[in-house]
Amino acid sequence: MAEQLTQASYVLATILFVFSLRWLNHPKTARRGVGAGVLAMLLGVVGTLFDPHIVSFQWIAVGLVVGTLLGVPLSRVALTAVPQRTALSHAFGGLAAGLVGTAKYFLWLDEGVLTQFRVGAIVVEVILGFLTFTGSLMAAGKLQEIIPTRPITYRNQNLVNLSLLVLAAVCGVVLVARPELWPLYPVIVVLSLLFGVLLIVPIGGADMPTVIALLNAYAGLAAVAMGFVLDNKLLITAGALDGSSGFILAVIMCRAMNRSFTNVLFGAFGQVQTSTATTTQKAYKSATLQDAVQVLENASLVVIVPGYGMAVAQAQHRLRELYDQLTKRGIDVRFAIHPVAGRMPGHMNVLLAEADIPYDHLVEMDDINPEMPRVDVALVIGANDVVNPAARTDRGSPIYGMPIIDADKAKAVFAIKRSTNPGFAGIDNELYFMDNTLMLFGDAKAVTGDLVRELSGQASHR
Amino acid sequence: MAEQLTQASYVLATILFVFSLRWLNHPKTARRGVGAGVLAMLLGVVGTLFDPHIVSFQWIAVGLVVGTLLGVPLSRVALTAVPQRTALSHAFGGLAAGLVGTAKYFLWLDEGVLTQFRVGAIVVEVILGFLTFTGSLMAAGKLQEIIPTRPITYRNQNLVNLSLLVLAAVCGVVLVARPELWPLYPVIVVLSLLFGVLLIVPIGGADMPTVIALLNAYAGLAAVAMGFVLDNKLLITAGALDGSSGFILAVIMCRAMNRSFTNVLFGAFGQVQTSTATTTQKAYKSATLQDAVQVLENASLVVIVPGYGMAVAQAQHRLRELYDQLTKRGIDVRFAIHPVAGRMPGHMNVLLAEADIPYDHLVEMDDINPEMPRVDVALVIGANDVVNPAARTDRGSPIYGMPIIDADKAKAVFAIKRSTNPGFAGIDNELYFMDNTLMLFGDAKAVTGDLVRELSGQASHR
Amino acid sequence: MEMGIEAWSLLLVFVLATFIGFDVIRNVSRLLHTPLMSLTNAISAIAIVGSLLIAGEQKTTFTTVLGTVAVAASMTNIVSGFLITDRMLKMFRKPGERK
Amino acid sequence: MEMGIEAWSLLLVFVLATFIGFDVIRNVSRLLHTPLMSLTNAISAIAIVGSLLIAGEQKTTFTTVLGTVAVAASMTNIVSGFLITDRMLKMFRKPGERK
Ligand SMILES: NC(=O)c1ccc[n+]([C@@H]2O[C@H](COP(=O)([O-])OP(=O)(O)OC[C@H]3O[C@@H](n4cnc5c(N)ncnc54)[C@H](OP(=O)(O)O)[C@@H]3O)[C@@H](O)[C@H]2O)c1
Ligand SMILES: NC(=O)c1ccc[n+]([C@@H]2O[C@H](COP(=O)([O-])OP(=O)(O)OC[C@H]3O[C@@H](n4cnc5c(N)ncnc54)[C@H](OP(=O)(O)O)[C@@H]3O)[C@@H](O)[C@H]2O)c1
Repeated sequence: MAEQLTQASYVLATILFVFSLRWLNHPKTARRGVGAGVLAMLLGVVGTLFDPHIVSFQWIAVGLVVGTLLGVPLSRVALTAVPQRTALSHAFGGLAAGLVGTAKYFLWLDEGVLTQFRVGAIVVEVILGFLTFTGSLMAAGKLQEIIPTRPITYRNQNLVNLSLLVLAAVCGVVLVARPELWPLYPVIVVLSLLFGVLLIVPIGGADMPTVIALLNAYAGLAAVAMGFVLDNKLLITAGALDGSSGFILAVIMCRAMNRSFTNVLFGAFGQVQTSTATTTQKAYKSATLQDAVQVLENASLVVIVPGYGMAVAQAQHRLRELYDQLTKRGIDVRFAIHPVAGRMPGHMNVLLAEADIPYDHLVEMDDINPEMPRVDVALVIGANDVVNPAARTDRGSPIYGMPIIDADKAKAVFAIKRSTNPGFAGIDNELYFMDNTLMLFGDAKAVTGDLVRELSGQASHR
Repeated sequence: MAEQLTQASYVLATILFVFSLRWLNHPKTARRGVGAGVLAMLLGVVGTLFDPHIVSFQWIAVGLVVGTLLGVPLSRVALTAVPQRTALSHAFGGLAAGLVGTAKYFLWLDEGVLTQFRVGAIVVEVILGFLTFTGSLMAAGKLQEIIPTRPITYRNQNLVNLSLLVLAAVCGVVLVARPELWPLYPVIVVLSLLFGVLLIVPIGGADMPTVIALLNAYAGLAAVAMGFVLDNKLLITAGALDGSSGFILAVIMCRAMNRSFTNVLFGAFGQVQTSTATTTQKAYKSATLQDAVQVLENASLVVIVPGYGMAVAQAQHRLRELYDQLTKRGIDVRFAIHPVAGRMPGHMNVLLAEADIPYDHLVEMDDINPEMPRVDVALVIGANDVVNPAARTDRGSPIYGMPIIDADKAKAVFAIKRSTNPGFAGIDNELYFMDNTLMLFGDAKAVTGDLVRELSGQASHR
Repeated sequence: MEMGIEAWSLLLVFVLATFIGFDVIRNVSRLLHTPLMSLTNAISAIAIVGSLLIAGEQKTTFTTVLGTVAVAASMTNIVSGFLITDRMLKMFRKPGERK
Repeated sequence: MEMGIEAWSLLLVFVLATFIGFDVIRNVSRLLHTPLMSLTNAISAIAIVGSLLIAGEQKTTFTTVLGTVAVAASMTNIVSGFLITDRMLKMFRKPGERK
């Protein structure tokens, strides 16, 4: 009977997990998706607790309480810290998978019931679990800037890393052949832990979002392997959903950054090419606030292009005020969202949503680009690479071929940034030198605030 | 070892079946989809032949040869006979499922290994299989017009049908409770066969396509049930793909015909409402061929709307010639395809493809409608309901709410049909009485041929 | 009616395959709905798997006859279903491609 | 390494679930990619299922300790993952809807 309940709750949980993700296809149903996910997880846990092998709930209770106590504060972090929270979470997920695999190995070793299939599954689980553990910790450290974010490289780095992984795999194969050779087990664990660290060392902090998506996939695959170890299908379905999600997000990010996929899989990326910045001093045109306000007031269609700088400056609330001021004057204002603007997928959307900007005003790149020639003012706020026309025109540019928002096609462009420094890709941006571009130098939050003050001041003058 | 091969080929076959259907999402990859399907089926068959329970291949060979001999001619039917061929095929599928279930029941009865679960699965398989068998035969008969196509109804029909099904289900439940009560088994079979016949009797021939899609779903579900009986996962995955396909196609047809879904599930449809045709004689305007040709020659954008009449008249090749004549004159010609034009989903597409019209000239309803006001001539060929503006305007009409192709919004409309008779839904069509509509009475093939001759004649005059 | 672990596993496979079916079929081009009907018709002939087992086991004459008929019926669907689908698909020309 | 029937069944489930995963994730709105990352992060905490079994079996002190740590780690992900996802999604206003 207990068996029936467990199985029924697992099947139901699988269905709910699928709906949970499916409902994320629209903001209207997305919160229902979270509900479905919670219910599915609950069913999974309760179904498992019916298992007759569970003899005591004491330590389970301890674990659940500790987890809850840790989880609640972790969910309260600032939105800017979401990437490092996610990374930390992956570390926990990897750890759990690694520990369960380890426990099972030694239990079955004692009981003499280690089959080759079981050992194979355990080895995969443990390698994936422990490399996700240390890799994610490193990623979280770099994002939080506890660990230096710049890529650390040395000669033959890829070779060293690859050898470590191959060594771990070889140990695994031997262990499958001779399951009783238990001293190999800790060797595999240590190699995996080490590999996780070394994998992240050469990758720059700014490239962490792609890495995090991949680690998400690895955590999912570790859960799948655990499912093979424990002969548990819920672990497999949920883990596979997770694995495909991480994988697809990584691919989307790569495409939007015009990186090849192998480039990601082998972790050999993130070396910021600062060298490409040409230092021939061309002329920027600066605008005064008053100029900008005047042009804005006379526009009928304004497109705001936010980027990483907007996120760093936390300028989204000021931007909202600007939006209000402009719409009050009957000006049509849209936000143009590039898929990799900022530092994680969907970064701009979350920040602008936080500032209560209705999501139907956030227009995707492909939908806004055909409109750009009709646009009176494109207001670029802390965005750089995602509006760099070199991606369209300059075959030699490292970002050539990356799809961009065609801000340069608007009738006038204002760009808010602090300096003449390049963005993530480390390259100059022709957009800033164009005839119809005016620079508004300064912090995104401050400048936007000034614009708002100027606009509202004028409003009260009337 | 044989076991390993079987299982491996089953997993591979499942993957290939999924890709087979997935590749149908574009004509470019569609033929590859057929290849994948064939390979999957081959893997399924070969994997099964490894089964150690198979002791002799003699009767298997006989079956395979007979099947091939029957199958090849069945694949050579005219395209107009595709619906009845499909129906006949479903009958064979249902029969196979029913026979296998029957064989298993009596085998296991003899061996005394009938569990409740097995009996339950067999009952579902057999009911679905046999009702699909007779139901599909009836459907094929009506489509081929061997059986009278008009709906045959009598009082309490739905009640009688439902009672039969309930009775079969009750017998099934009793059999599950007491698996050894074998005399119940033939009762279930007979009831299912009878139910299949009675299900189709009240449905008009023109409604058969929807019925066929549903029977497709039933055949798939019968295969799923067979999978539960035989503990075979390939049957389950392939059957489920099939079941969902039939189901979705039925839903699509219902939506496009503005029928409710319960309406379909309970089979209570197809009563052609000839009564609604209002007989107030309004005035049609007839055009001469010369008028029509002149207007066509001066058009710059012509949209051709084909319907069931084009299929009946086999006018697609003439239509191709017309298309050639017009494009030769630099006129932009598109085909507007309504999702339920004709009598089966995708009917127009196949016929026009047969006439070598490139598929990118076939425009879906939703894409052509916004263009209609710009269109100089809408040429309606044997279509009626799918261009009936009553669907947009007349709340009392039986087709009110059904999405249509807005031919009435074109600057001029020519309609080719044989008479003033209504179409499938049995209702008059305002379109024909409109000021800018001219009728070209006659058979679709003949009239189109005349138009082509007139056009090419004129071409040689110059 | 207690369900064994294996039965639950079959149920799970059914649920998963149905999800896939709905997703995949919804993405099939409208253009190809007629070939889709005959392709799924061919796929439903997977019932041949069960038919082969019955016909090949040769336990009793009765079941062998049923099995052989079932094999013939399924094989008919396989052959005609795939052939006619391919015949229809061959007719869909690429844009610009004319015979 | 021979695989039992059960192992093949697990493999099939993995294949099917991966198909579903790819289809479902591809349809997630771009707007919601950040919440998607934290939701799947929460879902990957399904590893709690294995952790519970180890912690509850109490076979040896060693495995109980590992199990309890694993339960705590997974539970942290569940709680923080779902909560933060919901927090983010709450911020997405319907068109026209302002606080
Ligand atoms: N979204 C993702 O998933 C993801 C993941 C990995 C990598 N990336 C990469 O990140 C880049 C994103 O492009 P992006 O255009 O959003 O950003 P970006 O190219 O990195 O440019 C950001 C700009 O913002 C300015 N800025 C920084 N802080 C500011 C502040 N407080 N106030 C005003 N301006 C400030 C900087 O110029 P100043 O220093 O002169 O102010 C900089 O030029 C792309 O290259 C993308 O490939 C994205
Ligand atoms: N496609 C599907 O999947 C499907 C399935 C089930 C039902 N249906 C239903 O079928 C209907 C399809 O609409 P439709 O507009 O294509 O067809 P329709 O409404 O049935 O009209 C066909 C018209 O063609 C004319 N016609 C018949 N033979 C002809 C010939 N040889 N030459 C010239 N004209 C001829 C008829 O008028 P004359 O007699 O005056 O010539 C008739 O008005 C819809 O009501 C739909 O709901 C479709």
